[in-house]
Amino acid sequence: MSAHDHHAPGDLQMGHHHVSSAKLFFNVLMALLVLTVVTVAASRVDFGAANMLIAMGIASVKAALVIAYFMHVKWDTAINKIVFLSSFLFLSLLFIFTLADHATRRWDNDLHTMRTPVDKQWVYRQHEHAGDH
Amino acid sequence: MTTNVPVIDSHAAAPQAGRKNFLNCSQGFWSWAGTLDHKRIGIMYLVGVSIALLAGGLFALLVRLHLWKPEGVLFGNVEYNQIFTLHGAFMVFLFVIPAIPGSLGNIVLPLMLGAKDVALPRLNLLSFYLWVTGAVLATLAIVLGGFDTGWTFYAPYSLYTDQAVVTIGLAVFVLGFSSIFTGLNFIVTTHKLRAPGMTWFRMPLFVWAIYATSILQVLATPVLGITVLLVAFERLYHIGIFDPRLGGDPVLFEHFFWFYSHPAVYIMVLPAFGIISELVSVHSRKPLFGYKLIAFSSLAIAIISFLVWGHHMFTSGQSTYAMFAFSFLTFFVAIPTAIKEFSWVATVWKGSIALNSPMLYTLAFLVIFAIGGLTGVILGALNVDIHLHDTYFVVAHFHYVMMGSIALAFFAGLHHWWPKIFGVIYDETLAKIACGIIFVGFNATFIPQFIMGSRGMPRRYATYVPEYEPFHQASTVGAMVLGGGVALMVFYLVASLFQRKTAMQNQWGGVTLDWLSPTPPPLENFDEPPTVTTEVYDYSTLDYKTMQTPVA
Amino acid sequence: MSHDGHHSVVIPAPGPEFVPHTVAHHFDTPVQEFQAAKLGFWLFLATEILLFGGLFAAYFYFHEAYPETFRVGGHQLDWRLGALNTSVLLLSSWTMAMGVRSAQTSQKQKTLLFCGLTVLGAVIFMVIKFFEYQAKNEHGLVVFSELFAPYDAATGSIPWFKDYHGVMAGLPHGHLFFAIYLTMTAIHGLHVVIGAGLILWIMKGAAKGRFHAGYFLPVDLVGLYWHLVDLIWIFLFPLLYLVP
Amino acid sequence: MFHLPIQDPASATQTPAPPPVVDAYGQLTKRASTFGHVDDLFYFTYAVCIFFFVLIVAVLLFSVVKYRRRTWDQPAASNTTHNTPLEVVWTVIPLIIVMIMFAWGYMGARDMTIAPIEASRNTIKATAKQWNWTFSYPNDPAQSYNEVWVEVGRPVQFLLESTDVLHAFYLPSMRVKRDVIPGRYQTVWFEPTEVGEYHLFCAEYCGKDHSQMYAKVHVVSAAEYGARPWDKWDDSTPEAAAKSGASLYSQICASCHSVNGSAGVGPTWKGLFVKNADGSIVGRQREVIEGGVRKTITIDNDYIVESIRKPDAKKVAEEPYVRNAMTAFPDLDDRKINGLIEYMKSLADSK
Repeated sequence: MSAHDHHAPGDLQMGHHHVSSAKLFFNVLMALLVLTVVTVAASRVDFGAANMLIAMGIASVKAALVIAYFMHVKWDTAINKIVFLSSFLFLSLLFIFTLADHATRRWDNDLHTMRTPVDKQWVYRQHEHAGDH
Repeated sequence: MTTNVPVIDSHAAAPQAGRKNFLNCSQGFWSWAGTLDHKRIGIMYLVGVSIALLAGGLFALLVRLHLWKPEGVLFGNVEYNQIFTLHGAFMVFLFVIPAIPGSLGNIVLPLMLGAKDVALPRLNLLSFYLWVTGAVLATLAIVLGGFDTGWTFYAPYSLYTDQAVVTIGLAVFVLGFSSIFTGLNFIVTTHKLRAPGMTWFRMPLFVWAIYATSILQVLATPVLGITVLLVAFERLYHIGIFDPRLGGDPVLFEHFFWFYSHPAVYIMVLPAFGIISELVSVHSRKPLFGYKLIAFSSLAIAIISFLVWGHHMFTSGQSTYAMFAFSFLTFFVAIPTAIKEFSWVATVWKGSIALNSPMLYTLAFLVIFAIGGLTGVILGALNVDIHLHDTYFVVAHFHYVMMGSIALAFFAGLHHWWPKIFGVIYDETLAKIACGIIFVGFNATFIPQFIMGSRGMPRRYATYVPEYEPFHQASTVGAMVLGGGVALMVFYLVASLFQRKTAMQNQWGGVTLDWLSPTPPPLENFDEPPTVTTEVYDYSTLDYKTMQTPVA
Repeated sequence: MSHDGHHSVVIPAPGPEFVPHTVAHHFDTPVQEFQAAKLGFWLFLATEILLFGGLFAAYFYFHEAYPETFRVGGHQLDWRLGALNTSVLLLSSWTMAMGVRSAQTSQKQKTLLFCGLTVLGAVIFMVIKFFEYQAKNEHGLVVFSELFAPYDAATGSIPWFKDYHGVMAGLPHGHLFFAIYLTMTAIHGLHVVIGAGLILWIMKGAAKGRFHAGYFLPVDLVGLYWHLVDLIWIFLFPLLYLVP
Repeated sequence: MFHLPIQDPASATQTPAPPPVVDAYGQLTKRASTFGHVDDLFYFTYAVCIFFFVLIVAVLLFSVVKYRRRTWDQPAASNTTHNTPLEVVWTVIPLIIVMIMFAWGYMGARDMTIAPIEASRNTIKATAKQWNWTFSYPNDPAQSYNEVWVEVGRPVQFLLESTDVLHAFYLPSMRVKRDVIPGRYQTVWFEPTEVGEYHLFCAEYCGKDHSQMYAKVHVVSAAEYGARPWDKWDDSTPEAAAKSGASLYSQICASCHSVNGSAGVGPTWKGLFVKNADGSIVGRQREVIEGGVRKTITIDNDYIVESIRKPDAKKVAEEPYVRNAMTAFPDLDDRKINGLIEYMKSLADSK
């Protein structure tokens, strides 16, 4: 990312590239397949609320393997790493704020339902709304 | 600052007559429609966004005329709702977002970096044609009966209304990708195509601003894309994630929408900040005060803008905890913005202030943006926003930012780089008059809206209670004046292309690389690839002769 | 287009079966061209992540809101087909990585072979997907022939969802899981098809000998795209088939 | 003139509330609730803004006059590029000011969000639909449309529900606003401090007649409130009920249903009933679609009640009514529906 990239020696290659060995790729593939078996196996057992965490944890490890080795990020330039990883960072902002709003709304509702005896007061609310199930 | 020895030499010599530049190097329709040259693409963008501006402006005038009387003058309610939606959608998606990056950014950014072109010229042309496709689809949506959802497409109304929402959704999706590709291109260009010696802190602030904008375009716009797609899918096969009848949550739509559309406000305004930073410096002939702080404040605004979208939803029924976080973070945007305004004012202080038309537009910007920014602080306070949300106060506030600041900065930049791009100069007297008319008309339009907004006039009203009539009438008169000023500006700018009054090589005495390339620039921008050896905005390097040498 | 200051850089071909590559006129060096294109492509992939991110956010939001609907809905999907498809995509990701490696080492035949296998993986994936969709169609969970039929406000029922009184009876908004499943897998499937098309285009270039150790940029970029498609599926599989 | 839905069943026309008085500073309308912190913070922020605005403009004007370029090649009077103490000052001082505004604003918003127990015990339900408001009072069968009464000096909470799209409950004089979201209850509370009539606007865009979704708020004394001023429904005789029904029709039905036979969004009410020679009024036959099945029914009271409360159950088998969806009025009470039926019957022609 420095301004001196242009001064790279006038070689007629695309610069130095890491060429991974076929063995490495094969090992990564095996790891991914094993993790797939693990995640299926883990889903047969009920860990309660941790189900989602476990599944997402295994998926993240698999994703990290694909990103680091298949996508070559491990040997890529700093700026390319920053770009790709920052997309996950900003995505997490969307997740965090949206889901946090949803989760904390319940606390608000607790506050309100405690204070607002909703259904007792309107004797004329006899009919369900059309479209309700 | 930047010394490009060969270029300076060529200025010293008598200019060759009939020099080839990007405008006259080739002719014919396809030499434009199929061009990969960033300057020609920029000019095509300029034409496109100007048409969108005039169309959006026409819709605005119709809105204002309709509101002359409390019961409305021109339309029925449905037609009025369509017209204000068209005004918003055209202005936001077809004008404000692409205007500065697409036209001036495209033309000036590679020049400022000392590059031959943007990094990905084919993608650049694709961006433009995506913009055209979006514009055609938006027009098609009008032909198909129009759309009346407001530019925000709030669910569930946008899911139920019997209008061309899918078509305009598709238009927005396509325009989104046009915007993404422009931003992507500029990021790559800034990283990879800087001239030798052009370090990050020698980049002009316009480049910094466009760079920050591009980050937002790339990271925020995809979420808008998926949001409008989901709205279209809801209408087509009833997913049910936004439709409360089917278990969906309309507030989720608002989250998705504002995750993009708040950063979008900065996609719109950051390039304007960049233009003003350049112009304040050049026309005060003084290095920009607090260069690094302004550069970092652009990035800070870009990052913080991702954290504050909930301030559009203070009354929407999100949780009080979310309101707390969003309001707290919102106030932090005020700081980098205030830094910028103060730094511009400090740059003017003890400068050598040329009162030419670009500087007049810039000064008008500084005053109007001060109002736009400060009223934003009023709206950031939670309890006050509960009263002012969705009233004309908000309308006036964002018009002070969108129209008053961004469009004025766009006009200022246009006047500034006009002689650079076309090698001709417009009628300076008319330009000053037009600037005055626009300034007066603008304030006359929107100050009454602040007042009636703080007294409770809700926005998007086709009719209103009679007590607001005087304010609406004042606003309508102001809008007519404003429209007249813009019409005058368009007139003399277009006329200058026919009068062909020759501009100078370096019309305003700029010292950034864009002014050191030949005027108008040749196809690959520089006769010799430039090398940068001095700091940015160093006016001791200004070669005064170039201000007196007419273009060839 | 030529200009006095302009010099075209040409990367020579490593052998007779390859063709040389001319660097675009506005770049000074091949390194600059490679890095610029690659940075641009990474930025594009970032936008793809955020585009899918919106869908994932919606998934988590409603998983939170209607956990039972998602639990029962998830059991209607066949995890064996999902796991099979996951393996197919992982294998195709591996063949793609090997394809890029072959291009980097100027092995023309191997490049063509591995790219071809990757396309085969894409085809198998889509065929399995087709059978999966067909099963949903038969069970009345997603009836494709009525996908775009109008919503019936009177009964509040969605035309493509026939299972209000079947396995999803009594659950709040039973269609929601299948709507999200359909939207996410269909958009992912579209990416698979686009990716396969891009790989075919790469194979055409490779057959002409355009890609070799000196110039393999397009193979590299399409490879990245294909891995992204795999990456998204890695998350989709447990979310849709296993976790609920 | 500005068109408003008619509020008062007793009279044919209704004007909006009188323009509110402007407060002492001349910017906001005079406040009529206890939420003084809104005005206080507004004017505090306003003053800060004016201070900074005047400062900026003064420096600009001074510079433009003093440092104007007099010769074209005049250099700048100074080439300062930065001044760290100054930059720190203009970063820190605004930061402190906005943090004060944040804390002040949040405390105010919390006050406005969480209703005190007295307000919860005095809860009125406001039902928003395109494009009118219905108000239901606690333990009271009568409802009011586009007009609501609250008692001065007594905290009141509104429970907000929407039957179709987003709306917003906005009372400028009380400084309160809350979006009304379909599928979910929202609440808002305030304590009115001044007797009078005030505007209630819909502040979230909700379609065609968004701007006419207006209601008048009457803040009245305890004595007046005790007289249940919202209960004006006169159905002492069939003629009186038909008259009340007619005015209700003009408030909430007339935008879609005509009474003169002309086509609208919904079918006309003309000719629903016919008058026999002996003076008895009977319903006509009508083709409807129920659950996808086409059938012929005779129009009667039950059919009309169902059509109002669950309009999609039986759809008139005729274009465009078979496609158009009517807003349901599940809360409309029996007396009101009877009034409407009496009105429909009064439209009956002789055979």
